[in-house]
Amino acid sequence: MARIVSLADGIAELVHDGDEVALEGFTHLIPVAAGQEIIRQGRRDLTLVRMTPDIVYDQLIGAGCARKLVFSWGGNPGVGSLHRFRDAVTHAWPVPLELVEHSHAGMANRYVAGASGLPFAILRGYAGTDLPTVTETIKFVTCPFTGERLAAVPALNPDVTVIHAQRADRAGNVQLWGITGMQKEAVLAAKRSLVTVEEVVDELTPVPGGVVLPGWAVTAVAPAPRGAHPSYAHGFYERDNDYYKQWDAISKDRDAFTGWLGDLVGSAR
Amino acid sequence: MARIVSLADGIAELVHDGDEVALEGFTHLIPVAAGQEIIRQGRRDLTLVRMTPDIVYDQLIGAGCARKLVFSWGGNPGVGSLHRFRDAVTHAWPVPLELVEHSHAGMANRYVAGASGLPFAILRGYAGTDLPTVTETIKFVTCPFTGERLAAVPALNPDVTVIHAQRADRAGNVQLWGITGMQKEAVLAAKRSLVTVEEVVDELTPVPGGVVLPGWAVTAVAPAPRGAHPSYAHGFYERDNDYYKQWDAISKDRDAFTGWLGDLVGSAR
Amino acid sequence: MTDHTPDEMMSIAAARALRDGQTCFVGIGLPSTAANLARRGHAPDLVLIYESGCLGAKPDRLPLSIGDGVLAETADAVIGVAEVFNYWLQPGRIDVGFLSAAQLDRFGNINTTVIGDYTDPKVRLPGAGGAPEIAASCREVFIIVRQTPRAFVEKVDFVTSVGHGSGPGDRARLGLRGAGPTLVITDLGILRPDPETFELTLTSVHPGVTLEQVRAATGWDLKVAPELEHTAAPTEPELAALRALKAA
Amino acid sequence: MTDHTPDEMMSIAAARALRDGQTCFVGIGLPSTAANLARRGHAPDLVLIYESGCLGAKPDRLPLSIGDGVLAETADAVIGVAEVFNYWLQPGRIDVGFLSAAQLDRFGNINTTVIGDYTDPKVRLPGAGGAPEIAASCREVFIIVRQTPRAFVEKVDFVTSVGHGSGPGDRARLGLRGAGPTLVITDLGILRPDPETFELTLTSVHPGVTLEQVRAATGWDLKVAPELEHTAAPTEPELAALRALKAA
Repeated sequence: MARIVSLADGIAELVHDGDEVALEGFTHLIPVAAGQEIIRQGRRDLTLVRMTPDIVYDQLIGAGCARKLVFSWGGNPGVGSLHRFRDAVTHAWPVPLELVEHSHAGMANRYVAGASGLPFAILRGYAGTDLPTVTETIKFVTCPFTGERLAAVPALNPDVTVIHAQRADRAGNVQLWGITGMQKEAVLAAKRSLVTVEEVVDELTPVPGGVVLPGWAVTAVAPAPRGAHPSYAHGFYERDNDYYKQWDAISKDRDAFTGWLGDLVGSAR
Repeated sequence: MARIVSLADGIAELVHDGDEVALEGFTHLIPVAAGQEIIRQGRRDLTLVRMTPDIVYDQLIGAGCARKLVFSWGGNPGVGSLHRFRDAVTHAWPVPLELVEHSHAGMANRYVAGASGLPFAILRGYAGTDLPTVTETIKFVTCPFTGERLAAVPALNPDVTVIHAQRADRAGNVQLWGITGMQKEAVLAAKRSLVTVEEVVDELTPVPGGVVLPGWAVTAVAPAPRGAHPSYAHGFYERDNDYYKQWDAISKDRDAFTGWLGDLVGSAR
Repeated sequence: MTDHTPDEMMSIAAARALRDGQTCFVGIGLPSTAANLARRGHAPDLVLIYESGCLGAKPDRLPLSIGDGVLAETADAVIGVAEVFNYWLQPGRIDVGFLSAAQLDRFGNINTTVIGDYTDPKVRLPGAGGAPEIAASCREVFIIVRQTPRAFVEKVDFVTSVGHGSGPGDRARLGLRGAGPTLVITDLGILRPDPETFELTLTSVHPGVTLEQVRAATGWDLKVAPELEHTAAPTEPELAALRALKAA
Repeated sequence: MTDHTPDEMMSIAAARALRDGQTCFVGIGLPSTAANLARRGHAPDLVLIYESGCLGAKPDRLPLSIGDGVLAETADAVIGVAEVFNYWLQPGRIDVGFLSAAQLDRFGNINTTVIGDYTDPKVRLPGAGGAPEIAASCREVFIIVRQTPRAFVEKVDFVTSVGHGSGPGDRARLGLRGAGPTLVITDLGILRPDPETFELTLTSVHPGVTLEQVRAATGWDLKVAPELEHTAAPTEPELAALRALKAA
């Protein structure tokens, strides 16, 4: 059964310097509060994993927490670029950032393999693109039945996965719904997991489209109301589209970003 | 968009002599009415596919519709053996039955590969068992990243898959819930599909645990109230456990079975 | 001593072997009876997993099949069958796989496929179902089976699910990551693999059962543990719970 | 002639290319605008599929991202992201993949990864996202992109998604099962691959645009179809629908 902890304690216990960390979320339910707590606690040398690194990853990168990014699409959705990400890649500011770059299909299947206890997954992908020339974790295998050539990608098994969900019960059973992305696979693929939730309730009532992660498959649950803001939590609050637009200006300028970072680190959640 | 047809027309149009046919259902929502309509229409030389062939497959086999069975567990769940299946395997009555035998994990992954447009799937399975010595569709591959040896099974892509669901709307969007087994994958893996439903409604209201198959991914929908009996339809009627027990006596004896078959073929649904 | 049948002793001994809070992959029939009995008794937080896709089922009566509606209605989550095998079983998340057998050999290998030759069988059995991968991937495997010379054979006619293969090191060589069968519970006693040879060895006899009876019910020259135990008889509450479960 | 911007012409021309009842895998931005416009107009049964897991989304306003709540609320089914790619895209079930590009070459190959050298880029772009497999597996691909010499290049700096490779036969050799790009819609005109050479060829110019303008906006020696068409100007209802969509 998952333990119920505070966000600060959960990050302190489960996320270590040098870890491979996936903070998953596909536009919806992004674990922003958890990511910002990682910044506050000053983690370093992280390998950050996520299909769609967006502004909380821009913040982690700009704060110097990461040395490597494993991803498939890095942008500010609907707005444009991630300026801290770009600055790290093109100018190594504040520290160099190594990239391991896949497609969504490849990343999704890497999580599926990880959740399935398999060392790799196969897909129809990458053929003819330049991705295999820059990414070592793309290979090709031959079907033993048809002789077809298929792409192969290795399992992702992060040291820790952090996700945000709508709610959990007191035994740590987690429930999320709406767009559920790859969160279940990311948790099941990881050695440890932390789930931040909008609320802890006595009983989980079934919801259409709901995904339930049993408490025995989760390490810890931390209450973090509005923990996905400026992303959204279906049924709780809407996406703060203005914040995404404002981030463009803050992140474009190193000084503006550094000011923002100082405010964050100085604040308690 | 799926067409709405009668069960008799659906079977006549979509199930042909010699076809590979999957009538899927994992204890729940078994397409019994559709299977019995296949018997009534006198189909021959079918390759029947199902993870858990139970009494409707016993009936199809006893009626001489099948020349081959692709499966992982053939029994009368909670009761015992399938006597028509046994009689076909051990005495070729009424016709010989070729077996292609997998484990549940292997069959499930064969459907997953079929639904995914992949020629094969990998799993940790079969190692050390005698199944690879009798089943040609089990091979082993080597992980290109770790060198581990894993089992490989080819995709299942039936000519037609038939399933039973609780309901569909008039555009042929299908909704099922409760234990959903491998029905979605079996439909997506097939070249054609027929879904029998308890009812056709104006609008599908979302249900916790519900699976929706869009009408554009289904060939035809046929109303068949109580079409899963003696299996059950969650929310509509319960499993008729007595029927499963009674089937043991009917199927044990060729004459009793032949009498039952005459009654079935003589009846209209 | 309580008045009980050998089958009742078997179910109760099997239930006792499950610890509270464990996760248990449950086959239908004898395993399901034992697992549900444990959950009603000393292990209320035992997590029952059925291959039909029910995680954390809490049935209030014994399901007739692994896909009964009561399992879905009471489960923490109902998922597709591929997910059960791929996401939950295969990675080794599940503590105990609880299986039965038509034939079992001295190394705990299981046959549920055919009696006799595969291509011309004497008896055609249901086949593998989920068992090969349950036997491969659960952290350990418990087997519950009635002990007869026809079931307990020197060598199974067909290896449907691997126990300890042909002895020490075989599971590792085959890449099987779980520990394999650690416990066999029958209507006569309890067997465990010898720590050195991995051969199934009688470690306990049930009340009223003699060693000769167990030997006569075993198709190989049965080894007996140096300190043979006597299974504690069913308690009144255990028997009452089992009977209530079966009557419901 | 209606008073409209080049971007409006581009969105309307792109929307017109979609047929009612088709299934369309929609990228965010220009493709999403065009697909939603088509669904509001001549193609009410167009099935919109977003990689966030929304099958059959029917948004009443333009989503800002591919994961907006309005997509999940209005979808026929919301599924996991792995399922979108594995069960729906990969088998070739989807009629049209609708993509944009940062760079596009004369064979319709797309770059959304880097401008310049990969290891020392001039501009780091977002990367692949779903595009490589959308371009591989949809029955055909439409590309919507503003036409400039920086975007329309002789050779892309990085092949993120394959169009027609280096010409005839390349897709088949690579095992790509969809037809690849069949249509490129820009703010200046419409290009299609030549049936023989697969080189993108101008087949239509938008109202008020000259051939010289299109040539000047293209980084290679642009071929022009023998029967160059003139795109029909936006109708008043088309424009009204587009403007309403963007204002909502």
